[in-house]
Formats: sequence, structure tokens, C-alpha cells
Amino acid sequence: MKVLYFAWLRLRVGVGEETLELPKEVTTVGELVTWLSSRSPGHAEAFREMSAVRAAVNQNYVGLDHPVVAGDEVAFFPPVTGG
Amino acid sequence: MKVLYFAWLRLRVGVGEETLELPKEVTTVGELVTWLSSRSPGHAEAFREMSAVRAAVNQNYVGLDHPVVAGDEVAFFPPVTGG
Amino acid sequence: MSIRVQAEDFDIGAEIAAMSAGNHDIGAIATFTGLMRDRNDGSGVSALTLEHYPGMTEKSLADIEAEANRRWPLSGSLVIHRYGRLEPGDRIVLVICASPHRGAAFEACQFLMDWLKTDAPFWKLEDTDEGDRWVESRESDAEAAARWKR
Amino acid sequence: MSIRVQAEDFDIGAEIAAMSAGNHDIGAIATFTGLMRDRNDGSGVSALTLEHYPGMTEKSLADIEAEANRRWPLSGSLVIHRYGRLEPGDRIVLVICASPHRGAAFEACQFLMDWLKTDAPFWKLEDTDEGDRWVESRESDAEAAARWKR
Repeated sequence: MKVLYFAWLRLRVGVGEETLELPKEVTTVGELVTWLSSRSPGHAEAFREMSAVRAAVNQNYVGLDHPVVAGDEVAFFPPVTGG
Repeated sequence: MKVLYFAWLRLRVGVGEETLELPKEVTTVGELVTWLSSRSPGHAEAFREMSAVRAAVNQNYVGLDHPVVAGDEVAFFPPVTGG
Repeated sequence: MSIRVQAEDFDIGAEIAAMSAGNHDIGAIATFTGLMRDRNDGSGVSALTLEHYPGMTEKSLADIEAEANRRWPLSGSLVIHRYGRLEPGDRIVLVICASPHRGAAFEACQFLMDWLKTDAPFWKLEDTDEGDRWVESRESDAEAAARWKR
Repeated sequence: MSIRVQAEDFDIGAEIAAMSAGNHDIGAIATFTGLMRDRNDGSGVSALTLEHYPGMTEKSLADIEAEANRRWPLSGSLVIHRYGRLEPGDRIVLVICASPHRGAAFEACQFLMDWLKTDAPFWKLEDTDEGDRWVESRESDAEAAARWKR
């Protein structure tokens, strides 16, 4: 699975992209967040306030209950501020 | 008094501008219309349907009850269609 | 703030650049350009002649522009309206509104177009398939202008 | 219909001309240009870095543009959004909507900007008097987008 981070989430995690082997018990975006948060203090800090985090699976916005599978591209980022 | 005509009112009257000596009994735009209508069949035709005629005195939109005096610039034209 | 009534064409990009040059408080520029269509009310139209009332037309546009600047916090505004003979595809009118934020720029630009359509003394004579024809005012334009009445 | 996500600047006049060239059914072209301001939320801002999500950003803009074309009868539409480092006065975003009539062009242009603001994956990092700062999303932008929800 490819996981992408943007803006301040990228800075907190320390990288913009990770390629990860998904544990069997991780089946949703919310479970992925919990698992990622356990991997480093930076990850934990990035996901500390989930109300400020948006998620996309395969480049579509999704909620935390959305399923994830091995081949997915999952991205986490703050609310957008373009325009 | 200078009287101006635009668009199809100009074509019906036959000129775009007239300089006129105002009779004493003409004190409002409406009275001016009645007096002008008596001057030629073209004038009468131009003012036949007053719902399709707009008036301006000294370049401000006015109603038929608006006063007119000798030095005024009075204009008659159809509803505008610019833009 | 400025208005121009002219026979000549205009350069939209140059006008936008001139308005924003050196003013770094502008965050938003909304523009509207009206073009001559080759069809209207079911007829082919090969040319358009725009008549205006020199003096009152400029005054009317300046009044409308001043009202827009009273209602919205604009950093700049411009109205250019052409007169004379135009052909399909030709530019007729340009409105530009600049503001720190986009809401004001958009609304002021729409307001200017809506009021200009019902208030500014211009008249269109179309050269159509069926002969010359004075364009008639539209109820929809009156309704568009009415929503800004106070 | 087209969208472009690019580091380079754009030429508004040329884009408008390209959209209207040869199409004489276009009567109305509305545009919006977003520029970088030198102040934001009370601080001086000397530079802005726009980050985006290559792939999803283009997809998101294309989706929003397709929705605008479903809702309004547009003759043409264009969205250009820049990324990378920008300075005060630089152009950030351009939206152009062309239609036979002005109502559709104006509304579609506003819709595209409102949705783009809340949906397209871009993030602004400001270089301010008080140091670097990620721009926060605004409630007013969410409200502006919400009025188009169906």
C-alpha cells in the first residue's frame, strides 16, 4: 500500500510517501490511522487531531469507515486551501 | 429647448435632434409629448405607444409628470438594450 | 474607477494587468465580456449597430459604477462599452472588478452588468436574415436588475 | 472543457481569445483571477508556496468542471491553477466560463471557484513576518460552497 502525506501532515510524519505492508487486522481508513499512529511519534502527532485531517483512497475523498486493501493509494492531508 | 430622439423614435420623427421654442402651456414631459405629437405624423407615430418610450431631462431618467423649462435637454428613446 | 464609451475594440488582458499593477492588496479580479452572437431570437444576425446617447451614456455608466463602489469594497473597477457597427464574435462590453476577496468582486461585476443592461442608454439595431430589427428589451433583464434594488 | 495544473504563469487575454475564437454562439464570458496578496490574517506575507497532490488535484478539478458543465449550458470552460513558489501580485488561479447568456457564465464561474476552494487538493504555506504558516481553511469558504449543494 502507498500512503501519502501533504502539507503539515507531511512535515510531522517526516516523509511525503511510504510504501507499507498492511497487517491483516487493518481493513478501514480509521484502522489504518490507528496503526500508522503507533509507528512513530511523528505519525502520532500528525494524526493527533483527526478533525483537521482529510483522507482519500485512490484519489477520492473518503470517511474513516471506508475500506482499504493492499493495492490502494491512501492520502492524508489537512483541509484544502487553494484558489 | 433641445429635444433628442434615439433608436426607432429617431427614425419615426425623422431627425435625431430638434431645437424648439416651448409654448407657455407646456410645463411637463407629458405635455411636451402631446405638443410634439401634434407637430407631424412622424412625431405622432413615435409617441403612439408611450409604454415603449422612456424620457430623460438633462440626462436623468424622469416620468411624464416631470417639469420641463426652456433651457432643458429632453430626450426620448425606447427601453435600452446595451450590454 | 473608470468608464469608457468607445468605438474601438479593447484588450482584456491589458486592462486586467493595468488594474492590478502594483496593488498587492488585490486578491480577486472578476471580469465579464459580452460578445456579439451570430443568432438572436431565432434569426441569423450578420451585424449589429450600437447607438448611444453621448453624455447621458457616460453619466449613466459612471453612476452605476459609483453605486457598485458604494456597495462593495472594490480596489478597482472598469466598464468599457463599445458603440458603432459590430460583427459576430466582436467584443461589445467589458466589466472588471477587483477586490481583496472574491465575493465582492463577483457580486459587483454581476451588479454592474445587470444595471448596465437596464439603465445605460444603448440601443442595438440588428442586421438579420429578415432585415433590420431593433432589439427589444427583455423581461429577464429587468428581473436580473430588480434583485439588486434596495 | 479543460483544466491545467502548472508552475508557470498564464495569459488571461490569450486564454479568453482561444476559448471564443470562431465560436459565434458565445455571448458571455465570465472570468475569475485569484492573485497573491501581500497581507493575510493581519500579517505581512512575502511569499507563498502552493503544494498539491499530483493526480488527485487534476482529477478533482476535472470533476468540478464536469459538474459545472452538467449544471449550466456552457460553450467553454477552463480552470488553471498554479503550484510552487509565488510572490505578492502573482496570479494563482484562473477560471473562465463561456455561454450564450451571461447568467450561466457568471454562476458557473462562481460555482467553480467556490468548489475549487473547498475540494481541490492545494495547500498554501505562507512566508510571513512571524515565520512560516500553513493557511487554515475558512468557514466562509465552506459556506460559499454549501450554497451550491444539491
